[in-house]
Amino acid sequence: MRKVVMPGNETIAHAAIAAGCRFYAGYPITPSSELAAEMSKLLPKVGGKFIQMEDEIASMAAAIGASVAGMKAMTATSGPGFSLKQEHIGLACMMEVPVVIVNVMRGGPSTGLPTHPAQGDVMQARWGTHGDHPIIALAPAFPTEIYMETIRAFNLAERFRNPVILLIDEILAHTYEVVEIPEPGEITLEERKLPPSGLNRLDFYTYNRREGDPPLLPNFFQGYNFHFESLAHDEMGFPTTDPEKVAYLARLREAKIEKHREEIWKNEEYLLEDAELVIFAYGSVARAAKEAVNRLRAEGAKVGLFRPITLWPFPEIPLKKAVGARKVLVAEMNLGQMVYEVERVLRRDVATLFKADGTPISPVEFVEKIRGEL
Amino acid sequence: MRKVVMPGNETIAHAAIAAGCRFYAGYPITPSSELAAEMSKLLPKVGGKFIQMEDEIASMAAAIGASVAGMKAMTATSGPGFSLKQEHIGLACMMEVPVVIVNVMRGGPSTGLPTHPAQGDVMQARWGTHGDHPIIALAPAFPTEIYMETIRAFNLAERFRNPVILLIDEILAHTYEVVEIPEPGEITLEERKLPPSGLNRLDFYTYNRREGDPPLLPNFFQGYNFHFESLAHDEMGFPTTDPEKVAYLARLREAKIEKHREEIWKNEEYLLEDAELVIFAYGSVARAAKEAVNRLRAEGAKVGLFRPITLWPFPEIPLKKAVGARKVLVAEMNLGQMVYEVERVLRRDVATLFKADGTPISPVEFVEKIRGEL
Amino acid sequence: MKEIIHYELRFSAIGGQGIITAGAMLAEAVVQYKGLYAIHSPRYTAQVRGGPTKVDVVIDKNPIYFPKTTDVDYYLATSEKSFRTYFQDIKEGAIIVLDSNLVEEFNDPKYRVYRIPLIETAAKEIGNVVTVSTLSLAVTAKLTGLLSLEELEDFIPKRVPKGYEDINLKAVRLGFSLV
Amino acid sequence: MKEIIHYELRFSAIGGQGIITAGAMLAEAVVQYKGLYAIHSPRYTAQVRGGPTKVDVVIDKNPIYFPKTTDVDYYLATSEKSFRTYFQDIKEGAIIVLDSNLVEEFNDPKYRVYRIPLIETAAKEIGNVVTVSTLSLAVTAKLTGLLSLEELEDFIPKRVPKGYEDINLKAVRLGFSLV
Amino acid sequence: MSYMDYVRTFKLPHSWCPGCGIGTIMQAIVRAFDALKWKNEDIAFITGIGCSGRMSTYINTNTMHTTHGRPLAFATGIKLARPEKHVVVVSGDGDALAIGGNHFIHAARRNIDIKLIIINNSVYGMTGGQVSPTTPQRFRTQTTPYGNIEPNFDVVKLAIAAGATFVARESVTRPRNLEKLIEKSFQHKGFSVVEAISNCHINLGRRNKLKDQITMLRWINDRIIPMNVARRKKPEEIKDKIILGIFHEDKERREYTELYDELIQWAGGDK
Amino acid sequence: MSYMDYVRTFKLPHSWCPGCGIGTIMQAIVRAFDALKWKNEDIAFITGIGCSGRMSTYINTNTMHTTHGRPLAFATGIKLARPEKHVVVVSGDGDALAIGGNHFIHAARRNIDIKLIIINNSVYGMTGGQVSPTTPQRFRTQTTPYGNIEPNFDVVKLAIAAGATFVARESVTRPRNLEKLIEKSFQHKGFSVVEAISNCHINLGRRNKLKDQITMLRWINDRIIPMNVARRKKPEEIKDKIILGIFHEDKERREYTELYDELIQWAGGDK
Amino acid sequence: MGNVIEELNLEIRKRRKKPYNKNAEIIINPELCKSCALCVFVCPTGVLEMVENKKNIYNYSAEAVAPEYCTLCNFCVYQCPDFAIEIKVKKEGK
Amino acid sequence: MGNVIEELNLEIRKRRKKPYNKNAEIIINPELCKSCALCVFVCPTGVLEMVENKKNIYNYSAEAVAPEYCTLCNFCVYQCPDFAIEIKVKKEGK
Ligand SMILES: Cc1ncc(C[n+]2csc(CCOP(=O)(O)OP(=O)(O)O)c2C)c(N)n1
Ligand SMILES: Cc1ncc(C[n+]2csc(CCOP(=O)(O)OP(=O)(O)O)c2C)c(N)n1
Ligand code: SF4
Ligand code: SF4
Ligand code: SF4
Ligand code: SF4
Ligand code: SF4
Ligand code: SF4
Ligand SMILES: [Mg+2]
Ligand SMILES: [Mg+2]
Repeated sequence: MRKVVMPGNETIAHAAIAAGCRFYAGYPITPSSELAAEMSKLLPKVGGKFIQMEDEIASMAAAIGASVAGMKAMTATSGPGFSLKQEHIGLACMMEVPVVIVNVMRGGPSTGLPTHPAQGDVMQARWGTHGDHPIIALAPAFPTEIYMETIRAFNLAERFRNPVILLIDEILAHTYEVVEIPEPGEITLEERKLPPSGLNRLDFYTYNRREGDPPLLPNFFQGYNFHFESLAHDEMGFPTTDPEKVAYLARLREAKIEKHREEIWKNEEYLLEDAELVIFAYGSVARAAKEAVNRLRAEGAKVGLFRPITLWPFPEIPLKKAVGARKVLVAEMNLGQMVYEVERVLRRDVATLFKADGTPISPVEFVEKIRGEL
Repeated sequence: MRKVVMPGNETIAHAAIAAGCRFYAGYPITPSSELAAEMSKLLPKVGGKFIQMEDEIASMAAAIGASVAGMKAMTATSGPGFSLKQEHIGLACMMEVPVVIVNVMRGGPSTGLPTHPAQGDVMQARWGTHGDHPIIALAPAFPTEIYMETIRAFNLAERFRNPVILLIDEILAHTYEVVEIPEPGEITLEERKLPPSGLNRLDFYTYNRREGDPPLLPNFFQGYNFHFESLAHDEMGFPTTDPEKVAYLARLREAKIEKHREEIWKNEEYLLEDAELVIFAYGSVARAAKEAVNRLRAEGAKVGLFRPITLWPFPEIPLKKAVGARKVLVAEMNLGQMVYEVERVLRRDVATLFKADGTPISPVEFVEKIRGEL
Repeated sequence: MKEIIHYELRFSAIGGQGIITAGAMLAEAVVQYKGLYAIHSPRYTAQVRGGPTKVDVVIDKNPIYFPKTTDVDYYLATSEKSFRTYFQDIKEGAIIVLDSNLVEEFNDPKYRVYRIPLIETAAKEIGNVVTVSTLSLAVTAKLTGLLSLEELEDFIPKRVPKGYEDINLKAVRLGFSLV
Repeated sequence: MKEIIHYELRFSAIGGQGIITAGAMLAEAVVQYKGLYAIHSPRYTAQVRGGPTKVDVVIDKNPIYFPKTTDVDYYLATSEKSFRTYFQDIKEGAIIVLDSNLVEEFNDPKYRVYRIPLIETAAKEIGNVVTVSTLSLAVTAKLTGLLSLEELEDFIPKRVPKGYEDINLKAVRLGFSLV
Repeated sequence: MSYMDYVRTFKLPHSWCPGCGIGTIMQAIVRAFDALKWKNEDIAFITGIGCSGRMSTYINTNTMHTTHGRPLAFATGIKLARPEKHVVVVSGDGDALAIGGNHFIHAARRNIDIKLIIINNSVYGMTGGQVSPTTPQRFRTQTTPYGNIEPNFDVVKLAIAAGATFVARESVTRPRNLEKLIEKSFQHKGFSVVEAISNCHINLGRRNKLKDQITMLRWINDRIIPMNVARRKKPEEIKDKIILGIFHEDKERREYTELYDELIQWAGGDK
Repeated sequence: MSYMDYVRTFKLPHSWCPGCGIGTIMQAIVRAFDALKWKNEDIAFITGIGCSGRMSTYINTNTMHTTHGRPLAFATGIKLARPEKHVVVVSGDGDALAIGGNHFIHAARRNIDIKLIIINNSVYGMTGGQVSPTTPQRFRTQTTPYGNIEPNFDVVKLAIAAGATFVARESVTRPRNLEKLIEKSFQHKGFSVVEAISNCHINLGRRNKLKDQITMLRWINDRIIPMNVARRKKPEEIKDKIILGIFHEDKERREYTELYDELIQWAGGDK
Repeated sequence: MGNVIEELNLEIRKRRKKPYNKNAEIIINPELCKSCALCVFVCPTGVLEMVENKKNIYNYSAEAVAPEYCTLCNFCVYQCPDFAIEIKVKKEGK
Repeated sequence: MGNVIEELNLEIRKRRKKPYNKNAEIIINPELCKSCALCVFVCPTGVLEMVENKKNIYNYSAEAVAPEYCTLCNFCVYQCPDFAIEIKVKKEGK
């Protein structure tokens, strides 16, 4: 373990390299640019490839291409670029291609507030592309966690053959903090499962599988002359409009995430045991919340924090279990997004603290809000 | 009133012309292409402009440009194109530019099932672009309603200076049906409110307004040398990062829709009075549902239908009022999307009937499902 | 004419523009002359052009809710391949009209099968194969009782392209006399 | 050295690369030599380059939750404009260090104000204006007690670009002697 | 080995209309593979969306049917990841030049070793016949009911200006020449563009008095002129002609992935 | 009237770095407005995102600050809606040629009467200095820490190949010529492109031993050569030079909105 | 297509000048042939014709009605968009 | 910038050959000047220099130290990126 002072953008880059990422395609955009800059430095040194493409659409495409050719691949962007990548995020879901997409959230909508933080893209991470599709989205909050969650993002992407979205915000991206970097031996890497060589392609029906399993697909150039398809396809990957086949693969795509959601879910429960009020917050907002919990605890107020690290699939069961019938305060750096899910899952009203003016919610704001609620 | 047999795509085109639309920019995509084709025929005849742009991004941009220059403008597309338009939908929200976007839904994700119907983009209509933004989305189900809702889409867009999304699906787009076309005198058109000429620009602070009101912005070439801005801006339209100003305009943008949602909401309640079970369905699925209600009623089963025509803002209050404590069945041609909102608003479990294989839910499937539920 | 409450028709062919038009004309005519509701939906596909295709027509006394066929009362086909491809949801007792030259033997007591050399008649007797749509429409009108000869004689000249009124009128009359 | 529980610093300047570096070095050094937690965040902006800028440093005994300054204990500024622009959230009793040549008179009994000709000293006495970052760091270390002279003498040569070790060591020592 | 080994025969018959030139062009492509004896598994064959795009279903190599307009961007990722493999892209005129125009000029600029074949049937075939950036002026399409007023791209000029290092044009009416040309382009190291003029009688021809494949091939034959013949003609004579041949071949300019390998060395990285 | 009437003086000082050429180019633009006595309210001035894009804030006409890369697409809608008005677009090299490359070539193809000025500072200024399609090879940028290996676009060639009917290049070091050239481009009916070579000493210069605006302007001055001077030189002498002047002016090709008016007549529509 | 095919067949027959006398075997795969008539159109010596064929979904199929004129030029093979034609040389004398 | 400015000022002084004797009034708006020195750089006759100015956020500002050399060429005005310079002709004889 080494301690290094780095901003979140660089942390992600270093973690990606450690996770085995060897391809990055991107297009510059504030506040994610330093991530690309760092990758452009690190990748050639390990024989990897960095390319600045002509736009975000092409970047997403190139990353998918490299992944299909066998590389762990990633791209990073911010709001406007994230919108542009949506079509190809759906493609990666459809083709079941592993890829990691980092979205460093800034104030929106549109060009918005490029140098200010926000959490306005969390629903977009789930619903931004057309059509039903499975997605995983992670939202780390602390420097070392950013490092570890980046690695987990690659692991999940490779394991489930699905795009994984890593969400941070401008504060986390730009604040230099102490990162505890584990030694290579201390981290577990998931390597892509490939069909053994020499099988008869027509036999092994690669998209076919037990419900809940990810598919076992070959890489390009592995000898299977495999077909990756953006149309609805059959179990061999070829286009079909047969409703049964269409439904079959759609179900398999959902099931691989759905059935493993307990493993994918990750959250922090902070001083929840005796809490009378539970804050629901994620990302940098959760840090202010945690600070506020400490301050309120010092005053004797029984407050705790539920901090989802996995945003999607939404942690329905852990949330329900963690909060029970207690008061809930949902805090977000937006006009209310994850609160929809919280209300839906808890089936009741919650208190809210939203802010979307380019400035973070401070611990003081939390303290005042909670004093009013208790 | 004239009766004409037309498919939904053409109905929308004719209604758009009647609504005063004089600009269309688009990029072909199944199953929306006939809408563009019809516009390319109709517009030059009324001195309007049709342009096929180089892609969907440019189409959305050109429509916004034309609107800013004073024309009622629209674009149409399907899933993949809708994903590509997201960045500029957010821009229109930010700049408060009226524009109508038609999305003819087909099977997704990705290229999916281009010639088959789906309702897989309804959440995307709300959350597809980055950052918090207000949106209106309408989902008509019947031929004459498609005509009237198209006109309403333009009216709402002009009135609130906001993009309005009109959602239909492949079935509605391609089925030739009897449309009852009202005479010009029978429809009310909302014309864009413009500041009177000759005011001092520096005085009239165009984005400034009472909370709940849409802004009173000049068109291009009207003499005000006005600035439209994609960055967060102040009340004059110039970039700002001042948190108070940012928050102020964000609140105004939300409020103009929020405060008028009762007027924007529109839904059909079919045989709800004595119903023991309420179907929640929209678009073409609601038509199968209505047929099923009739068949079940014939059997003596007490079933009704709540059919939202306005999908966004979500009809929270009407829905709650309409269903009360009764059983609810949510049916969608997707893997479950609006059901999230239904559950959230009703704060309880509902039964579901989802299908996303490219084929419609038939009345028989409804009948069987409901027999099981009753 | 028996009272129509709900009636479903399908027309199928290879290539198919003519047969799609038959469906469209039928729907328009029943709306116009009978005050019924009608819809028709041509099959859309991104696949082979010139392959099998079809059009479905639904007619109803009331506004049509579910806009798809589920129990087809009448099925007309002018090619073997298309006939087979779209032989789905055909109701027992349905009327089936097959081009006698282009569709193979089909005998099933569950249906009322008619065999008529539609395309040959259009090409040779009327003199232009494009009239097959009007011819099929007329045959359908007669067999189903959906429209009268007079109604079609009124409708067709207004509906077809200029210059084609006469041969299409001929097709209407021939169609009514064939069955 | 008094025990640090939580300490917030701000450095501001025009143009600012040097002053940003001072903040970065401070954060790194306290992590390295004191085992404290530290963060620093330079101001990001899409606006004027070469305009006023700043860096905030937060130091804490424990992992830092809220990564922003709210009560600044120490504020160093080398330009009038930047000093004014970022004069926010400064705690009562805070130490304020101002470049005596470049910032105008500022007298407020709520603060402990020091006036030092930082840039002039770097340029003239040390001989290279880029050493202003090390100089400011040293001044800060001394005034706050966050780092000792020995620690900086160890840290600085490893941290600065090759060839600049000596003048920076000079800056460290001078900084400690100035206040 | 025969060229049919590059065809997924079990997916035939393919989905193109009777007489569509795309099939003929596909044959030229697989014959070029065969002529060069490229191993199936060493080829990545990427297409966009459109009738042309459907080709990836039928080619028996590593294939990917991507999104409309973007196959070159995917191919760029693949080529960078595995520079030693052959990366071939087939794209329609709409795919390559309308929505995909930017990826086209940027791949050309980079001179990345991707072999692009543009199937130019002057229309959006798949979606029912809308105007494309190569639809002749005055032609009627689904979206130009009064005739097309938009000027065309000259694909060859654009490719050269953007930086492609092998640029050529052939016609589906000369399948043997087409094969040879494609073969030559495959042997080129760098970004190559072959524009293959094709027919869409169904969605372009029918609307413009070119009612079937034969009429349309005849029309194409009347418009084309091989470069060596054109050279002997006066400018007026060839004003409206489509010239066929190799327009540009630059063996000097360095290829992108080669340069990248050098960059890795500068960075001290092990490849 | 003076050129300052086209400036929103109440928004000054602007946000560009000291010595940034964008301000100089802006002056040339407003002087051209003034020379032609265009009415402020008859001008639509559209920009994309980038330092160059910020210009719309300061120009006292109808202005719109759009999205990165797409100003031409917005402008196309505006021009079609109001063909009688002047539509001017200012775009950075990244904006116009990287993400916006497709809109650039298509606006050129259509020959729509939009006046495009590309501020080519060879870098992404706004986002901190990443490589652009015009960054010189070997130059270091934030994303090419080992030097740029990518070849450049020749904006002039690309514009001509795509169909622009007025194509010219000038340098910020010759502001008076720049003004005249912009004025000429404004008088042209059709799609015009003026590439204005500019300096970003902050984000490109500093990384490449061109540490300040003066050093960088000197460097630019060494690289440029006016077309009439270049004509008298041997090819080797001008190999690495940036030639300035008007490269292409075609008054024959019809303008798009004019053709559209005709189309409306064909369709029997009343305009 | 009917009309075109009739005309084409007429035109094609005129191309038959002199039998070439090669032992050409012209195999047309009926599963793949889509009756586009391009082979007929391009055959320089009029070997092929379109003949009515109810089995084919397009009602026609290509047939080598005059194989003795075949020069083995393979134009038909190259042009066939459907990979439906194969030309073989019969072993001499067999 | 400091160094460059010093060097530049030295170079510039050499440009002053002969007073031009025009009644040039060179107005530099201190609110707008960003001290970029481009005016100094482009003035052919060395009229302008950068002088230290604590009030300016960049610590320097342009000043017409030798207006008598001004030829009214307006090069400085055209080059100034900040719209900070105006050149006027003083009424003769005043
Ligand atoms: C983003 C997106 N926009 C539009 C489409 C619809 N679409 C499919 S193919 C096509 C055009 C096909 O034209 P071309 O590329 O020339 O290929 P062709 O069919 O003529 O071979 C279009 C517009 C799509 N699939 N995706
Ligand atoms: C879709 C999108 N991608 C990326 C960005 C980030 N971005 C803003 S400006 C810019 C590049 C600016 O370069 P250029 O166009 O050359 O303008 P300059 O700043 O050099 O004048 C980028 C990549 C954005 N705002 N939107
Ligand atoms: S529609 Fe046109 S391009 Fe597509 S397969 Fe048919 S003929 Fe070919
Ligand atoms: S960053 Fe570069 S382009 Fe942007 S204002 Fe500064 S000098 Fe000009
Ligand atoms: S070219 Fe091929 S598909 Fe066409 S008719 Fe001949 S054999 Fe059949
Ligand atoms: S090989 Fe040549 S001669 Fe023989 S059938 Fe084919 S085209 Fe005719
Ligand atoms: S050019 Fe303008 S901004 Fe620069 S120093 Fe001179 S007056 Fe100041
Ligand atoms: S007008 Fe000419 S001579 Fe006078 S100060 Fe300006 S640049 Fe110098
Ligand atoms: Mg095409
Ligand atoms: Mg630039």
